[in-house]
Amino acid sequence: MSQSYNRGLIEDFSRWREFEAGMWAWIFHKFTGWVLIGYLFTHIAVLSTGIPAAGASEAAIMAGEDVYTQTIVSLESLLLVRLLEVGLLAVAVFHMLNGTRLLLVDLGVGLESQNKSFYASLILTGAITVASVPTFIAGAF
Amino acid sequence: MAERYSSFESGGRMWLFQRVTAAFLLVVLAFHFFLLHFVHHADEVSFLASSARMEQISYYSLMILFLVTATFHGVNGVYNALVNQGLTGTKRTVIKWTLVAASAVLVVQGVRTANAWAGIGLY
Amino acid sequence: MSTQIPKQTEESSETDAETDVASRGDERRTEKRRRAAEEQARRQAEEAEKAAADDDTIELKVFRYDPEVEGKQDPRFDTFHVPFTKGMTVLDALMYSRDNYDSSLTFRHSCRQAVCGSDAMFVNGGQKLACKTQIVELEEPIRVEPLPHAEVRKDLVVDMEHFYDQMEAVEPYFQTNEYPDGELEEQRQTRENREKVKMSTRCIWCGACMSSCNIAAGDNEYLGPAAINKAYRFAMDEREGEDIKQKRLEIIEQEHGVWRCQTQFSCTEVCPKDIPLTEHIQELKREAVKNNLKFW
Amino acid sequence: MHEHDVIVVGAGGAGLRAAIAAQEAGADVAIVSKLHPVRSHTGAAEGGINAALRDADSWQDHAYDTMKGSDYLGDAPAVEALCQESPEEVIQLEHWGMPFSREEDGRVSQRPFGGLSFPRTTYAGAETGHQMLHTMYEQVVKRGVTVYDEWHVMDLAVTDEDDPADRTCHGVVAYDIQSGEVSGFRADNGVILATGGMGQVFDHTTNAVANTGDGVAMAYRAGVPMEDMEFIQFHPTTLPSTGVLISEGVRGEGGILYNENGERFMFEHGYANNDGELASRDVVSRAELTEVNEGRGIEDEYVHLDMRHLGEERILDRLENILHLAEDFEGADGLTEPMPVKPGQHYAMGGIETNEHGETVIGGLYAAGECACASVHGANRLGGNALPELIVFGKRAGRHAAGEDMGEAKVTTGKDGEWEPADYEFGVEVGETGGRGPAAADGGAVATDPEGVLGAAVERAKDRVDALLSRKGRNHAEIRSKVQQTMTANVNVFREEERLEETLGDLREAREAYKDVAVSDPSRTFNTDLIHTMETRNILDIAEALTMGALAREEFRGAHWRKEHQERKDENWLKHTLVSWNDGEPDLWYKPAIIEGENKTYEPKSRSY
Ligand SMILES: Cc1cc2nc3c(=O)[nH]c(=O)nc-3n(C[C@H](O)[C@H](O)[C@H](O)COP(=O)(O)OP(=O)(O)OC[C@H]3O[C@@H](n4cnc5c(N)ncnc54)[C@H](O)[C@@H]3O)c2cc1C
Ligand code: HEM
Ligand code: SF4
Ligand code: F3S
Ligand code: FES
Repeated sequence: MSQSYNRGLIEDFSRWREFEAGMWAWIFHKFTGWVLIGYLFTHIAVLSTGIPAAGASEAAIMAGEDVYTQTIVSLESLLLVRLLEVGLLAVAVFHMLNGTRLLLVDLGVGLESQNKSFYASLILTGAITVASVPTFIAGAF
Repeated sequence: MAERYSSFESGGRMWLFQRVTAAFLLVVLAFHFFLLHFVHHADEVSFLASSARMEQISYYSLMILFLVTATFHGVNGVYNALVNQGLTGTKRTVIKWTLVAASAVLVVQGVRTANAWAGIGLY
Repeated sequence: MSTQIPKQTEESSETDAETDVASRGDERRTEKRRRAAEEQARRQAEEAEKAAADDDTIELKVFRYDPEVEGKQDPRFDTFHVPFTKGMTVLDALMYSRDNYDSSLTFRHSCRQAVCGSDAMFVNGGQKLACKTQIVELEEPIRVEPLPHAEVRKDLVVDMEHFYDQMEAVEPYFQTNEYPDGELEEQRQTRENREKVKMSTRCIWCGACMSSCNIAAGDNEYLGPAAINKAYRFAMDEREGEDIKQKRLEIIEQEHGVWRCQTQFSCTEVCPKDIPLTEHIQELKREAVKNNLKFW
Repeated sequence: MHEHDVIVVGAGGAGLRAAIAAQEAGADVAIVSKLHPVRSHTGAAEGGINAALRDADSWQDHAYDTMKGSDYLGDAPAVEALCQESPEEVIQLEHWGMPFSREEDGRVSQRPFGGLSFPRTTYAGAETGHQMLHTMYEQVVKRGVTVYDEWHVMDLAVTDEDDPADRTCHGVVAYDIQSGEVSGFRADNGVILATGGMGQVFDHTTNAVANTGDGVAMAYRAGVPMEDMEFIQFHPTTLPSTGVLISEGVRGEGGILYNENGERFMFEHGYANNDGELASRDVVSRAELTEVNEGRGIEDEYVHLDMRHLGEERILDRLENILHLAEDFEGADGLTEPMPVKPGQHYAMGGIETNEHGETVIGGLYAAGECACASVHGANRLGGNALPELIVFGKRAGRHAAGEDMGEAKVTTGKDGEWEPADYEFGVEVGETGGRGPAAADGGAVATDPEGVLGAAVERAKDRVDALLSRKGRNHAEIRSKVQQTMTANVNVFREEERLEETLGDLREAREAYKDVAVSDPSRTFNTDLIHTMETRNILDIAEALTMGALAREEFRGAHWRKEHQERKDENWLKHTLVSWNDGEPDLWYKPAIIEGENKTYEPKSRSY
C-alpha cells in the first residue's frame, strides 16, 4: 500500500468560515462550560475564607472585620473583579440559554429552528449582560 | 469492523444525569445570581449576612444540593468533552480519577464553608 | 463479516512494488514522470495566458497530491481556468480540467446526479457533493479539496474504508422474527411508518456528514451520523418487531454510539440528501433512555 | 491470485442478486466491481419495478404487454420467465426490508406505467432503484459475501478453442484501482458478468460515467456474440448539460414543449396531432431533434419544457423533485423559466447473448442485467421492466452458476440452433486494426488448464498496463469524445444509411488513433486516466457493433428508426442481429426471435396504444 498523506492542520483550513450556527453553539457552550467549572473551583476557594472567619470574635464579625468579609470587600472594590464578574455573568447566561436550547433539542423540540434559537441565545445574552452592567459596577468607583 | 464493546454502559445514565442536573441548575443558578447580585449586592456581602441565610435549613440544603449538582454537572461535562476528543486508555483512567478526587475536594470544602456559616460544628 | 479486501492483497502489492524497482518499465516511468511534470508546468503557463485573455472563465484551485509522483508528494494547489457554461457544476469543471488540461487529475465520480455518493468533497470550506453544486453559487476562486478528516489517497480521493466499516458496524440489514404466511404475502407497513423512515433511507453513503462532524474527527471509533442514521432506519421500521429493536438500541448505545453526538448539527447542514440526521440521533437517544428507564 | 467458486463482475442490482443467489445455493462467491456496490447506476432508477402482484392482474398479461412493447423481438421463454418470477422477487425484496411506498391497507403500492395494461409498477417514491440497490447490498453485507471493490475487471480468462461453444471461462483478470496491482480471480464454477449499461458510447446519456459497457466488450472479445445492439432507447427529456432525467411526469401533468420561436411544435409542426407532448418516447425524441436540426432549437441544441402555467401550487405538490433537479443540475428555476431539455441515450436493449438461465455460449460464463440480452426487451423496453430483469435473471444466473439444475434452456446460444449469415457489405473495413495475438479468442490463452489460462491472461494484462503507462502517445479523452460525438450525431434516434456509413469511417479512424494511445499519469495509485483509457477500448468495440447492426437492419422496429425503411418488416426481420468477434473480425449473423411461449404464441400485431 502506498503511504498516504496526513494533512494535519490543513484539514481544518478554511473550515471555520463555513461553520454554521450549530457548530458555533457547540464551541461557545464548551468554552462557557469550562469557564463555569473553573469559576466554581475559585468561587469555593474564596468562600472558604469563611471557615477561619467562623472562628473570629463576635465583635469582629459584627464589625465586618473577619477574614471573609474583608476578602470579599477588598475584591469587590477592584474594578477588574467587577468587570470579570460581568464577563462571568455573560458566560453563565449564555451557557444557561444555550443549555436550555440544548435541552429542547434533546427533547426533539425546535430542531428546525436550531439556528434561530442559537442567535436568540446570543442576542439575549448580550441584552441581559448590558442591562446588568449598572448593578454590577455600582459602587466600584 | 468497529468494536462493539461497552465499558461505558452507564452512557445513557450519565447523559440523562447531565440533562437533569442542567434543568435543576437552570433554576437554582438563576435564583443564586438574582439573590446575590440584584437583591443583595455582591459588595455588600458579609459573613454575617451569609451565615444568616445559611442558618435556614431550607437554604442550607438547597445550597448543598446546588454545590453537588454543579460539581457533578461541571466535572462530568469536562470528562465527556475530553472523552469525545478521543481520550482513551490509561490516560483516561488517570484523568477520570483525578476529576473524581477534585470533585470530592470541592464538595468537602464547600460543605465545610457552609457549615461554618450555618454554625454547624463540623468544619 | 467482512466485505473488504482481505489484508493479504496489501502485502502482495507491496512485494510487487519492490520487484518493480529494478525493472526497465520503472526506469521509463521515472523518466516519464519527469516529463509529465515538465509538460504540466508548460500547460499551466499556456493555460493561464489563455484564461487571462478570456474573461468568461472560472478559476479553480484544486488540491493535488500523489504519494508516488515526484512533484506531487508535497501537496499543492493547482489552478485551472475553465470556460463557464450555464448550469455548470463543480464536477463539470473538474471533468473539463481533467479532459483538457491534466489527465492525471483524480477524483471519484459516476452518476452525475447525486445518487451514487462518489463525489463528496471540500469546496470553499464546506462539504459538498460536486455534481450537485452549481458554480454560480460559489465565490471565486473556487477551492476544491478532499474531504477533511479522512486520509488522502491521491488528489481529491480519500480512503472511505473507515466510513464503510462504521456503516457496516450497525448490522445494516433488515431482521425480523416473523414473516407473513402465504407465498406472495408482503409484510404490512402503515403509510405513517414508511413516512417516518423515508428520509433515513435516502442516504447515499457520501460521507460528507462524517467529515463535517468534529466528534467523529476526534474519536475515530464514533459510529458517526450516517451509521447512526442507518441504525435509525431499521430501529424505527415497525416491520422488524420489538425484540430486534431492543438489539438495535443496544448497538447504538455502545460506547462510541449515540452518546458521543454533541448536537453540532453540521452533519445535518451538509447532508446533500437533506436527511435530518441530528433529529434522528436525538430521537434514538430518547428511545434509549426510555428503554433503559424500564430496567434501571 | 484469488479463488472462489463463483465470481460476479459488477455490483449493481443484477450482480448483487446473482451473488446472493449463488451464495444461497451453497457456493463461495466473490463480487469484483470497479465501483463500490452502492455507487452502481441501479441507484439512479426512479420509476419502479413491474410485477403482477394482484389478483386482478396476471403474469400472462404482463408477458403479453412486454412482447407487444418489444415489437415482437423479445424471446417468449425469457419474457415469460421474467413475468412469472418477478412477483416472488419483488416480495423477496419486501421481505428484505425494501421501503416500498404503501397503500392505506399497508400493502405495497403500484402505479400505472406506459405500455402496461394494469397498474403493476411497484415503487418506492421516486427512488426505487436506490432503495433496491441498498436493500440488496445490505443482504450482501449480512451474508458476508466477499466484495473486491474498486477493482476494474480488464479481461476474461477463457480457453483457446476455435469454436466459441467449446471455450470455457476460468476466471477474470482485474486491476486494483487503489494500488495498481493486476491480479487473477479464478472461478471454479462460473463467472457472471453484470456490468450494466453502455451509455458512454454516446455523448449525451442518462447513464453514469462508469457505464462503459465493459462486460459486453469483454465477452465479445472472448467470443460471445453481442445481440440486438442497434436497439437503444432514447429519453426525450434530459437536461442538456448533464443528461439528468426529467421524468415523464412533467408532460403527464401538462408540461409543454416549445422551440426557439415559442411554437408548440408537437402540434404546430404536426409530429403528434393527437397526443402532442404525450406521444411515445421515440416520437417525442425525434420531434425535438428535427426542430433542432431545422434550426429552431435553442442555442442549436435543445428545446424548452415549460411547466410554469401549471401554477406554483400544483408544481410544488406533484413535481417538487423536478424543481430540485433542474435547479441543482442545470441552474434553471422551473417556477420562473422553462427548463431546457433534449433527448439522451437511456437504455441498451441489446447486449451479451444469453439464454433464460443467463448462460452464454462460452462454458462457465454468464451474464445478467442491462449488459445481457436474454432477450426480454426486444426492440424496445417498457418502463419498469429493467429492474425486474436484474433480480429475475440475476438470481437465475447465480443459481445456475452455483450448480443448481434448472432444466434445459429453450433459448439457444451461439450458432447452436437455427441461424443465417448476414450478407451485408459494409463500405468501410471493420474490426481490429493491426496484428492479432496468438490466441483465437481475445482474452483467451493457448494453455488449456485453468491455471495456465488465467496465468497467461494476467501476464498479458500486466504487459498491457505497463505498455500504456510507459509509452508516449495520445490521450484517450480525445478519441472517446470523437466516438461519442459521431454516435450522437449519426446513430441516435435518426438513422440514415449514409451517415451510419460515415460513422463506421469515423470509428475506423478512432481505432487507428487508439493504437497510439498512452496514459500520461504515471502513477499506480488511483490512476483513473488508465482506467478510462481501457474503457475507451470497450466503447470502441461496442460503438462499432452497434453501428453495424443499425446499418444492416433495414426496417423500422421499436426504437430503431431508419429513414430509408419506414415500416416494420415482419417477414424478413423477426430475427435477432448478432455480431461475433471472430478472430478480430466482426461477423454479423441472425437468429430467429422466439414468439412461441409456453402455452401461447405472441402473434405480431401493430404496436399502437
Ligand atoms: C436515470 C435512469 C432511470 C431508470 N429508471 C428505471 C425504472 O424506473 N425502472 C426500470 O425498470 N429501469 C430503469 N432504468 C434502467 C435500470 O436502472 C438499469 O438498466 C439497471 O439498473 C442496470 O443494472 P445493472 O445491475 O445491470 O448495472 P449497474 O447498476 O449499472 O451496475 C454495473 C456494475 O458493474 C460494475 N462494473 C462495470 N464495469 C466493470 C468492470 N470493468 N470491472 C468491474 N466492475 C465493473 C460497476 O461497478 C457496477 O457495480 C433506469 C435507468 C436510468 C439510467
Ligand atoms: C444553569 C443552567 C445550566 C444549564 C441549562 C446547563 C446545560 C448544559 C448542558 C445541556 C450541557 C451538555 C452539553 C452536551 O453534553 O452536549 C452542559 C455541559 C456543561 N456544563 Fe452546563 N449547564 C448549566 C450550568 C452549568 C454550571 C453551573 C456549570 C459549572 C459548574 C456548567 C458546566 C458545564 C460544563 C463544564 C459542561 C461541558 C461542556 C463541554 O461539553 O465541554 N454548566 N451544560
Ligand atoms: S447521511 Fe447524508 S451526508 Fe451522510 S453519508 Fe448519507 S447522504 Fe451523505
Ligand atoms: S455533526 Fe456530529 S455531533 Fe452530532 S449532530 Fe452531527 S453527529
Ligand atoms: S457523481 Fe454520483 S453523487 Fe455526484
